[in-house]
Amino acid sequence: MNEWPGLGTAFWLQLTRDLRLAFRHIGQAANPLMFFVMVTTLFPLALSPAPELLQAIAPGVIWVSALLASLLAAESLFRQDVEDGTMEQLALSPQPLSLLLLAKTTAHWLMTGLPLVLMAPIVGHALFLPGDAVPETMLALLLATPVLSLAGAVMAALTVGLRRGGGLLSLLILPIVMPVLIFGARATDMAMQGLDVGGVMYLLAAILLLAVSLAPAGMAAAMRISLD
Amino acid sequence: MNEWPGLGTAFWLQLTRDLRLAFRHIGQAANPLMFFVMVTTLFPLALSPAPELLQAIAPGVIWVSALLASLLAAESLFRQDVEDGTMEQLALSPQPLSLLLLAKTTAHWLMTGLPLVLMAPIVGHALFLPGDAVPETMLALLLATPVLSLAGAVMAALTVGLRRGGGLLSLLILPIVMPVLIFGARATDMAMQGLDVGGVMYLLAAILLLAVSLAPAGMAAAMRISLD
Amino acid sequence: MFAFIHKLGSPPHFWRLSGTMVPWFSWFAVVLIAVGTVGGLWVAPPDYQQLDAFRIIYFHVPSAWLSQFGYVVMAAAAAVGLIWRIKLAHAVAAACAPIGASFTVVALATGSIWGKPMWGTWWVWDARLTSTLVLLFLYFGYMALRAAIDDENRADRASALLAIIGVINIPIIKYSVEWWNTLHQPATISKIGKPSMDPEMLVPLLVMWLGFTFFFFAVLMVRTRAELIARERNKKWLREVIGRG
Amino acid sequence: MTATAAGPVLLEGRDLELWRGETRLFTKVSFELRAGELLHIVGPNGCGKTSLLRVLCGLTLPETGDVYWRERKISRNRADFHASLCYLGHRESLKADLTAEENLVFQLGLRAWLSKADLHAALDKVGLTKRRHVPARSLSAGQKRRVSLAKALASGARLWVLDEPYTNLDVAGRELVDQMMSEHLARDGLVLLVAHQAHGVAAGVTRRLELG
Amino acid sequence: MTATAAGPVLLEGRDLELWRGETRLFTKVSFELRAGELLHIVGPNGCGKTSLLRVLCGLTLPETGDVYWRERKISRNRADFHASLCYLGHRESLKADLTAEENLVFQLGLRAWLSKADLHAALDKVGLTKRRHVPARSLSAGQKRRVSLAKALASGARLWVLDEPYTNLDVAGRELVDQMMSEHLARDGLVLLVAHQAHGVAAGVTRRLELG
Ligand code: HEM
Ligand SMILES: Nc1ncnc2c1ncn2[C@@H]1O[C@H](COP(=O)(O)OP(=O)(O)OP(=O)(O)O)[C@@H](O)[C@H]1O
Ligand SMILES: Nc1ncnc2c1ncn2[C@@H]1O[C@H](COP(=O)(O)OP(=O)(O)OP(=O)(O)O)[C@@H](O)[C@H]1O
Ligand SMILES: [Mg+2]
Ligand SMILES: [Mg+2]
Repeated sequence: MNEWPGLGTAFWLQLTRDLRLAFRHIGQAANPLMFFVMVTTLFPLALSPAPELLQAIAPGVIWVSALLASLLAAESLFRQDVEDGTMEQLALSPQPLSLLLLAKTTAHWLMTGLPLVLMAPIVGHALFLPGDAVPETMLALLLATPVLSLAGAVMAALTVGLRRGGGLLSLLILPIVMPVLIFGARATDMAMQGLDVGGVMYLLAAILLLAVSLAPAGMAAAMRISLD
Repeated sequence: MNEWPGLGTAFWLQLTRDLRLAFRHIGQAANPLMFFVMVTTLFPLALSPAPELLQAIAPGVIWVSALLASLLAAESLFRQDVEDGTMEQLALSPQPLSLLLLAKTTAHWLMTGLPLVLMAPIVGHALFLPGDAVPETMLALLLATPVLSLAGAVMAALTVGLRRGGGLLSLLILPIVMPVLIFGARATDMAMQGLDVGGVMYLLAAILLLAVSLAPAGMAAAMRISLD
Repeated sequence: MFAFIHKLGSPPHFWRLSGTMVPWFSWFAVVLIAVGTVGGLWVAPPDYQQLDAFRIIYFHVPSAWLSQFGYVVMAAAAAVGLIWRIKLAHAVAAACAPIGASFTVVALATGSIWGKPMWGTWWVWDARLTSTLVLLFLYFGYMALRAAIDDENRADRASALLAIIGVINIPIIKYSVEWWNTLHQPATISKIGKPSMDPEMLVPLLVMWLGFTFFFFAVLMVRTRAELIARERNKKWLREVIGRG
Repeated sequence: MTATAAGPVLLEGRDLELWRGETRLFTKVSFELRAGELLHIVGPNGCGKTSLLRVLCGLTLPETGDVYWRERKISRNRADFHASLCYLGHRESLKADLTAEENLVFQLGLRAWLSKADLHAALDKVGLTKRRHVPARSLSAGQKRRVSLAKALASGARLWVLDEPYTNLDVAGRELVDQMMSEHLARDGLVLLVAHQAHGVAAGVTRRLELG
Repeated sequence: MTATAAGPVLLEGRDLELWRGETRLFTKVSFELRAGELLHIVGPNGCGKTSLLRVLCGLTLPETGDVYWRERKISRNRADFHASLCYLGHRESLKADLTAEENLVFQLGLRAWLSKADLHAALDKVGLTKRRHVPARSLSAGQKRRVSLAKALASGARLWVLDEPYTNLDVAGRELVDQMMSEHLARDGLVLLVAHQAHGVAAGVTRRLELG
C-alpha cells in the first residue's frame, strides 16, 4: 500500500495547476488561437478572394495552421518548469513522471488544441468550406490535435535544457507529425467531396492510441535525460 | 565626452551575443533554413501535389511562413533575459535601452527574416512559382520581414511586462502586421501576373521606415515599466 | 549473450577488430563498385524508352536503399546504447548519421537529375520523393540535436531516444505518404520503377548495391574510430595503441 | 567526528564516482546514514557537493556505484524513496505566478495527504502567515527560502536533503533552520546538509563528509 | 557607527518612500555617501532592502524622494550614473549558454573599454581561470557568484551595489569579498552592501542603515 496520493489525484493536481497558471497569463493562452485566426484570414487576403480557390485550399490551410499553432506552443511547454526548478521537484515526487507530464500535455492541449477544434466552424465558413464537411473536420481535429500536442511534448522534453532559437524544435517535430497532417487534411478533403471518411478516422484514432500509449514514457525518459 | 563605448559598439556587442547564443555551433545556423523548407513541404502534403493549385497558393504560403516565423520566436524574444536578470543589467548599462533592444530585434530578424528571403527562390521553385516573380518577392520580403520582427518585439516587450493585459495589447499589433502581409502577398501576386509592383514596394518601404523609427522607443518604454 | 555484447562493446576490442576489417571492406567496395560501374555503364543495354538516361539508376537505387538502411543501423545502435549503456554503440550511431544523410542527399540529387529528363522538372511531389525528403529531415533533426547538446553523455542518450522514435515513425510516414499520393494521382508523373528488368541490367545493379553496402560499412568503421579517438582521448588504451602506431 | 551506531542503516552510498565533462568530480564516496543522523557535506566551491546531492536523490546517474534506501537500490525503488525525500536545492522551485500557499498545496499534494491545518502551521512557523497570498514573484529572497522551509516541514518526509538552506536568511531565519533540523533529528529523521557555515545542531548525531 | 566626513557627497538618497501593494516598505530613508565609504544596509527578511537598492539604482521609481549622484538627480543623468555603477543582485544575471568569459566580455563591453588582460586578471582573482570556458549553466552556484564578483572587479565602476554578495561562497570566497571591498574603498570607491552577516571590512568608513 502506498501512503502517497493516487494517480488520479496527482493528474488532477498537475492539470489544474497548469490551467491556473495559464489563466493568470491569459494573454499567452490566447496566442495560439490568435495565430490560427490570423493565418486563416490571411489566406483570403493574400490570394484572390475567389470562393472556388479558397474552398480548394481550405483543408490545407486549416490543417497546416493547426499544426503550426501547436508547434508554436510546444516551445514553452516545459521550459519554464525546468528553468525555475519545479521540474526537478516533479521528478522527485513519488508520482510517475510520465503521468505528470501527460497531465501537463493535457493542459496544453486544452489550451491550444481544443480551441482549434471549436474554432473550426468559423474558420471553415470564412474559407467557404461546405457546411457538410464541418462536423467531420471537427472530429478529425479532435483526434489529431492531441497527437500534435503529444509529439510536441516529447520533442520539447528532449530539447528543454538547450538554448533556444534556431528552430531546432520544429526541425524535430515536423517530420514526425507529417502523417497526422496528411490524414487529417485528407479527411476534410474527402468530406468535402461527400466521400466516406470512416477509414481515415480509424487511422487517426489508431495513431492517437499509439501516441497516448507511447508518448508519456518517451516524455518521461527524455525529461530525465534533460534533467541529468 | 563619454568614457563608455559608443552606440555602434554596444549595438554590435548585443547583436553578436544574441547570434552566438542562438548558434553556438555553426551548423545550427542552418536550422531556420530547414524550418522554411519544412513548412513549404507541409503545404503540398496537406493540399494536393497538383502544380496549378500549388502555384495559386504560393504567395499565401510564403507570406504566412514569414508571419509565422517572426511571431513564433517573438514571444520568447525578451522573456528569458528578463527572467535570468540580464535585462536588468542592460537597463543599468550606460547605453540606451532602445538601442540594445533594437539590436536584439535585429538578431531575431537575421535568424528568422533573412533566411526566409534567401530561401524564397527554393520555396518558390518547389511551389511552382514563376521564375519572374521571384526577385520581386524577395525584395518585398526584405522590406516586410523587418517590420514583422519589430512588431513582434514590441508585442514581446509588452507581454513580458504587463502580465495580465498582454493578450489584449498584442491584438493592437495586428493592425500593423496585417497591411504588411496584404501588401506583401499582393506584390508577389502582381509580379506573377507581370504587373508593375513599384507602388506596393514604396508602401512597404514607408511602413518599414515608420516601424524602425517608432518601435525602439516603444520597446524601451514598455521594458522599463515591466522591470519596475 | 550479455557478456558477448559487452565484449563487442569494449572500445579496444572494436578498435582492433575494425583495424583489420576496414582494408578488406574498402577493397571489396572498390572492386565491386568498379565492376558494377563497368557493367552498368557499358555492358548493360540502353533502356528502350529512356535510352542512356536510365544508367543513373546504378547510383540512384543503391544510395536510396542505403539511405533507409543507414537509419535502421543508426537506430539499432542507438537502442543498444540506450538499453545496455554501451558507449561504443552510441559512437556508432553518432558516426552513422552523417553517412546516412549523405546517401539520402545522393539519392535525392541523382533522383532529381534523373527526373529532369523524365518529368521535365527537378522536383515533383511524388510519394517516394517526399518520404525520402522527410527521411533527410529526420537525419538532420538527429544531427542538430546532437550538435545542440554540449555534454556528450546527455547528447548520446537524448539523440538515441530521438532515433528510436524516428524509426517507429518511418513506416507510418512511408505509408501515409504513399496513401496520400495514390489518392491524388498527379497527372504529370509516370510511375517510377519497373519490376521486370532484364538480367543484364539487374546484375550490375546488384553488384553496385553490394559494393555500396561494403563502402557504407567501411566508412562507418572509419568514422566510428574517429569518434572513439575524440571520446576516449584520455584513456590509457587509446594512448597505447596510437603511441604504437 | 565518528558516530555512535543506532538502528539500521537507512541511506547508503557505495563507491560513488561522477564525471562532468573531462573532470572527475569525486570518486569512492561511501557513507551510511541512520535514523536521527545528520551528514554535513563540506568542501570548497565547485567541488561537487550539489552534484553529489543530485546523485543521492536519483536525479543524476553516477558513473559507478549505487545509492541504497532501506537496503534497496533507489533506481529500483524510486516511488518509495521519493516519498520519503524532500530536496531543497539552490533554486527555490516556486512558480512565480502562484502564491506561496498554492505552491505548497501543489507540491505537497503530489506526495502526501495534506491537511490545511498542517500547511498553515508550517507557514506560521516560518513566519509567512501574512504573506501566504502574495504571488511568489513578489516575495523577497528570504521569504522564498522560507516557503521552501515550510515545504520541508509540512512534507512529513523522513530524509531532508538541504543544499545551503541558510542562503538569504536573516539571523532569526538561520536559527529557525537549526531548530528545524534539531527537531527533525529528534523525530528520527535524517538530514543531508550542504553548508559552508557551521550549523548549530546539537542534538542527534552529526557526521561530516569532506569533498574535494 | 558614525562616519568622519571626507570629500564631497557622491551618492545621496533624500526622503525615500516606497509602497508595494498595500504595504509601505519604508519611508523617510535618507543617507549620504562619500568616496571611500561603505553603507551596510541591514534588516530582517522582507523589510525592503533589495527594493531600496533597486530604487537607488534607478530601476524602481520611489513614491517620493529622489536619488542624487554627484548632486544631480539620477533620472536626469542616467547614462552617467549607470556608467559609474555596478549592481550585483540576488540573481546572477548570467546567460546560461555563454561561458563565464563571454558573459563578462558582453556585460562589461557595454560599459567600458576593456582590455583582455584586465578581464583575465579579474577572473584569476576570483579563481575561475581554469573554468572560464565552461558555459555558465555548468558552473556551480559559488562559481557563478564568483563570475559576478569578477564583473565588479573588472567593471571599473566607482559605486558597487552588492545584494548579499556572500551567498553560496565558501570561506575563502567570503574573505575574497571582504578583501575586494576593502581595496575598493581604499581606491576611493563606494559600496552599498546588503548582507545578513557582519562584514569583515576594516579599512575605510563603514556606516550602517537599519531598515524595518
Ligand atoms: C529526387 C528524386 C527521387 C528520389 C528521392 C527517389 C527515391 C527513391 C528511393 C527511396 C528508392 C528506393 C525504394 C526502395 O528501396 O524500395 C528509389 C528506387 C528507385 N527509383 Fe527513385 N527517386 C527519385 C527519382 C527517380 C526517378 C526520376 C526515377 C526514374 C524515372 C527513379 C527510378 C527509381 C527506380 C527504377 C528505383 C528502383 C526500383 C524500385 O525499388 O522500385 N527515381 N528511388
Ligand atoms: N559539463 C561540464 N563541464 C565541465 N565542468 C562541469 C560541467 N558540469 C559541471 N561541471 C563542474 O562540476 C562542478 C560541479 O559543482 P557542484 O555544483 O556540484 O559544486 P558545489 O560543490 O555544489 O559548489 P558550490 O559550493 O559552488 O555550490 C563545478 O566545478 C562545475 O564547473
Ligand atoms: N506586489 C507586491 N504586493 C505585496 N507585497 C509585495 C509586493 N512586492 C513586494 N512585496 C513585499 O515587499 C517586500 C520586498 O522585500 P525586498 O525584496 O525588498 O526584501 P529584502 O529586505 O531584500 O528581503 P530579503 O532579506 O529576504 O532579501 C517583501 O516583504 C514582499 O513581500
Ligand atoms: Mg552547490
Ligand atoms: Mg533581498
